[in-house]
Amino acid sequence: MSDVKVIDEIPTYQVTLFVRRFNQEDGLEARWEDFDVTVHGTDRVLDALHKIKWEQDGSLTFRRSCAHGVCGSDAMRINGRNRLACKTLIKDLDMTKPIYVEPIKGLTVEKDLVVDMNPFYEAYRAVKPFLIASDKPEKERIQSPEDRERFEDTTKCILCAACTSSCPVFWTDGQYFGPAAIVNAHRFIFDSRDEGAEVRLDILNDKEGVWRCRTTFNCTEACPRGIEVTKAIAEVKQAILRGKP
Amino acid sequence: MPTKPAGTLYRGKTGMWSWVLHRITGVAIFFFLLVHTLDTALVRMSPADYDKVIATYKGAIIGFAELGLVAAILFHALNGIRVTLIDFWSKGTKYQRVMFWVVIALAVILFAGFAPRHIMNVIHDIELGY
Amino acid sequence: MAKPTIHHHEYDVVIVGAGGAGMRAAIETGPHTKTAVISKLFPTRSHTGAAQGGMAAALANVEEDSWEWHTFDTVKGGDYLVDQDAAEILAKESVQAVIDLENMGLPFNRTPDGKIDQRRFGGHTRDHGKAPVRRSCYAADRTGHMILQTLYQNCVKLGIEFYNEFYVLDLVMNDGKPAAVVAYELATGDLHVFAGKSIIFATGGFGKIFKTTSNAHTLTGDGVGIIWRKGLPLEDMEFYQFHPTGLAGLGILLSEAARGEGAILRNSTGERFMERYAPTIKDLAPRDMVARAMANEVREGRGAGPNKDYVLLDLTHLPPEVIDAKLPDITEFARTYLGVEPYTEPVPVFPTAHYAMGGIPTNIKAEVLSNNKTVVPGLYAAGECACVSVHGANRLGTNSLLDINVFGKRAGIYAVEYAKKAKHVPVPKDAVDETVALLEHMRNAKGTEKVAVLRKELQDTMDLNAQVYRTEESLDEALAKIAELRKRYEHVQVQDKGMRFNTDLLEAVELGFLLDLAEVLVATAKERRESRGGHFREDYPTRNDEKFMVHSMAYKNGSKIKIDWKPVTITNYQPMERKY
Amino acid sequence: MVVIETPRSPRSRKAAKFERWGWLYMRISGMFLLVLIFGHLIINLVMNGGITQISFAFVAGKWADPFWKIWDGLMLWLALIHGTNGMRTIVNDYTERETLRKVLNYTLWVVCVSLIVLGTLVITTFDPCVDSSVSHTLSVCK
Ligand SMILES: Cc1cc2nc3c(=O)[nH]c(=O)nc-3n(C[C@H](O)[C@H](O)[C@H](O)COP(=O)(O)OP(=O)(O)OC[C@H]3O[C@@H](n4cnc5c(N)ncnc54)[C@H](O)[C@@H]3O)c2cc1C
Ligand code: HEM
Ligand code: SF4
Ligand code: F3S
Ligand code: FES
Repeated sequence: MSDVKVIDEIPTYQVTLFVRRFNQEDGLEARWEDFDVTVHGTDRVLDALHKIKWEQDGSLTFRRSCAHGVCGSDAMRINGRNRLACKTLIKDLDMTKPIYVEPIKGLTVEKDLVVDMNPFYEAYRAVKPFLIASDKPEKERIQSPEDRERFEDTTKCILCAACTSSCPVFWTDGQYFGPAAIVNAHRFIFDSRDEGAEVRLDILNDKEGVWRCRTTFNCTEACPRGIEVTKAIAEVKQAILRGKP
Repeated sequence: MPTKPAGTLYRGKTGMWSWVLHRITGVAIFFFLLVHTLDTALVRMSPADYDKVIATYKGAIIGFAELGLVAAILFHALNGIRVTLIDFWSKGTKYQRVMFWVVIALAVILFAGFAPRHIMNVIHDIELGY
Repeated sequence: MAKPTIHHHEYDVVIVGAGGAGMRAAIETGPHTKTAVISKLFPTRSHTGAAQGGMAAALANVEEDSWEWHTFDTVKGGDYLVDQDAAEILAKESVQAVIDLENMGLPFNRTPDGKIDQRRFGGHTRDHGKAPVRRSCYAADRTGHMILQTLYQNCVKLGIEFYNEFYVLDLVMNDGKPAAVVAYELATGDLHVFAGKSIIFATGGFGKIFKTTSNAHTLTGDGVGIIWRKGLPLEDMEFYQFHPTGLAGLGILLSEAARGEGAILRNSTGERFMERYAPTIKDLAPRDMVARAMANEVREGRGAGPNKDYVLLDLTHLPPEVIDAKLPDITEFARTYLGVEPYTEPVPVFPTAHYAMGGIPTNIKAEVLSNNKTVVPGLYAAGECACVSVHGANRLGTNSLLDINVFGKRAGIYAVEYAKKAKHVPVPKDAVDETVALLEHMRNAKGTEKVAVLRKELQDTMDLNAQVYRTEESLDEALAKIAELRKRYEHVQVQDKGMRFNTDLLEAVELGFLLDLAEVLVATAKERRESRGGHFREDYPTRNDEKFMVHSMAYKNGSKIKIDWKPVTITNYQPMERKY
Repeated sequence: MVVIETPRSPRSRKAAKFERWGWLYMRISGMFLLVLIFGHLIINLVMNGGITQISFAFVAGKWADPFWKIWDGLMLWLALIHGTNGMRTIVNDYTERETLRKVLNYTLWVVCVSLIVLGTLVITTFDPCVDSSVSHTLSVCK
């Protein structure tokens, strides 16, 4: 066994968070509010937000559940970039400056960091994100490890919307399907067991489909699951050009 | 206190900025092309007027603006290759960032080759009294 | 404060919870009856998505296996407190459950010949304990994620109606039968009454009663708490599983799959200490044994780190390719949250509160019981909130994902059967009164106590007094603390007075459920004066089959807790000593 | 009034399947334009006197050769359609009101077609000797 890594006494830090607040009910405009919090070395932005909510201002509202990057609840814009609050360690940010936290862009803000996700889910549902297969096998369908590997990357999606809400094309008018929907279509288009590829390719060959992607890569950089989103979109474009997966 | 009134600007990386540049340069070239088609049309209507218009092109202000145009075309064209490679080459997405810097480097080199020549020409013309 | 708007809905089947169990049920009911699924989270945010290691089924795709062996392992793993008829069903129907999921599109990892691949997992053995067997069907280390996604995808396909971000806060009973549930709509603050002929609870666990836990912030045991407040019993609440390998200090889970793939637990001296505790299957012994062994190493001063308060999970001898292919997510957790590189460094781990073996008592048709035998007609429960009991005193890894699929499906099937022949139970006029009162009390309270402070004190006392090791004194201490917290909870303060997205209010409500369940857990733990599975009493360190080979049944009796016992169903396997 | 950043309008889906051709066209024409425009720039702005040489006579000289007529004609067509289609994308991105979008796109294509017609006529009917005040110096007109 190699050397035991000694995790030293965990240091604490003082940081300032600027959080973008908005609440329809108080009649005020969206605004920045600042909070000073003491955080530990292993704390994430989510912990800091909790500290604010629990100790300073209970009305601060945000979504969260798993707290370790698997449920996709807490995508938000941290220092100008989309991240999951629960996967962003504060010590990895520049703590000498205030940390800016604001809702993801392009979806209507409901309250503080909570946005209306319905348009996002709607785009997801529109690509028929489910296996379409006519055979009724008695046991499992056979699929070679290579065929399985073909769509591995896009099965990882947790529907956090970090990608779609980082996409400049999506911000413009919100009509574009967005990378997350395409990722989830990709998941099935390249599944050897699926028979619905043509339908999905047709859906994405739409005015608001893959052709609106301008390869800005914001989605790929934002994806907390490390999915190569732009690559998946490129593969779907190719498939539409070919007319088959 | 740094209370910014609106939300922050999204801090996209090279991918996003290359697109912004591509878009701006595309629009710029488009408007230039409109004008350029019209002025070239003069060769059919009135060669004398054509020469007059072209003369202004050789003036200092437009002459330098042309530098900008060439820079725009260089970037737009080279980045156009990058975009096309991202779309059609299976490793394109992987090397997109590298390709961006190659685009910038090539554009700078080509521009550096072009600019002095052009400036000399413009100055030369001005000296000739155009 | 304005009275909330109230909406009424009528469905044949109402499912509370959109995790694995809830959605698996919906897939059975949706095509046959008018179904509503109500969930406080968007379905794919449910904690089933956090499950990593796999789902057990004796497919025998990679080596010889049988459902009987699986039954035996389940019974033995559960320290014989398992209802063996239920365990048989679990094991027998496991194969179909996996095939169902595959057919729905779940991307399992494959063997070279294209079949579903399987791997080893703690407590799963061939031929009644002879050697570890490869029984866990998996998709990298995101099996739960894939299950949750696949089930949601199929619900989308079937056009199931979801009410997302609706918090169910009450079950409306009429004459001993369920009539409706009352839900609070997060977006508006409105109340909704969902009348249903069959009502299925699938609200998951309540790990948040502990401080160090692998459970989500939202796992506050609402469903179990609601049932409890209705005067229905809860079964085997003292059995709470502590998973051996949580990231030290954080509780984030590193799947047993790591050990399934060959990772080794070591103490500060580098010793593979599990060899001492379970000579045959070592690191792959059942969770309760491993967790206790780890806690013991730390107690006896062989813990690693500056405070000697954790042990180490060593993956460094595994080839990086294997780690990348089979354990990508959990190694990433180690990197992200502890800054440890698992290729080259061992990962600090310590037991983390993980899974509730107990919960709402049901029979093998997932029908909820109002005592040892009587069924509450039309009321069902499945998943972690339920206690069938297939996990007994200690759940085997990969048996829960199986449980939610097998008994989720069963709940759906029987709920449809019942809804087809039953009529709606009339919803009383005052159906929402209790909920309105609860919410308005909270919202308007001028209290001084902070929810977060109370919750933290609860969690601290639970970690200190009711965790891996328990004694009469520690449990008494916990009870006293809970009683104190209950009093203070009366004066809890909600800062957010708004209607829309008032999560402050809901956290206060959730704390109420946590307090209730913590109390039940501690009270039953106190009564069980023996050690069995996940429940270890230092003052009674051995298993006592004579007195305690029974399930506990806790009843709410005013503000007191009454504890009764229920016999264990034994078919084939007589209790023996559990040795590995 | 409340300010919400970039609210989105509800999704309205109109299937327009020619986007794919537009997309492909941008890439294919781009590759041709690369050669055409760079050639054009080198001949006109770099070789010989660069911009100083440009005059009616220079153009007339070039277009005496049908090769350059085809070159410039192709460049005209490809670039205008490429540019107009690109502008259309941009208009579609940033306009929210349907009428404005229609007006702008319509204008774009009218301008594009007019210029293509004009340009094509200029190239095809080009006669270096129209204006004797300038053309008397050209050898072709003598
Ligand atoms: C980190 C981790 C790893 C695990 N790994 C494995 C594994 O490898 N193998 C295995 O077999 N098991 C594993 N388990 C256990 C298993 O994942 C869970 O027990 C199981 O997923 C529970 O499923 P469920 O459907 O009962 O509940 P959940 O998935 O938790 O769903 C609960 C649902 O109820 C809803 N809900 C709750 N309260 C309310 C309310 N008041 N109103 C409305 N809706 C409500 C929630 O929104 C959610 O949709 C793991 C558990 C954890 C925490
Ligand atoms: C020199 C060679 C050129 C090449 C290789 C090229 C390439 C491209 C490519 C590949 C695109 C698509 C970009 C995308 O989808 O993200 C594009 C867009 C565009 N091009 Fe060009 N182009 C060239 C010249 C021109 C010219 C001459 C004009 C002006 C008339 C022009 C105007 C535009 C415009 C307006 C866009 C749209 C930009 C956007 O949507 O963001 N391009 N170009
Ligand atoms: S692709 Fe990535 S960023 Fe987009 S929704 Fe899925 S997980 Fe989130
Ligand atoms: S950010 Fe948008 S433009 Fe394409 S590459 Fe990603 S979808
Ligand atoms: S809280 Fe689940 S992803 Fe962050």
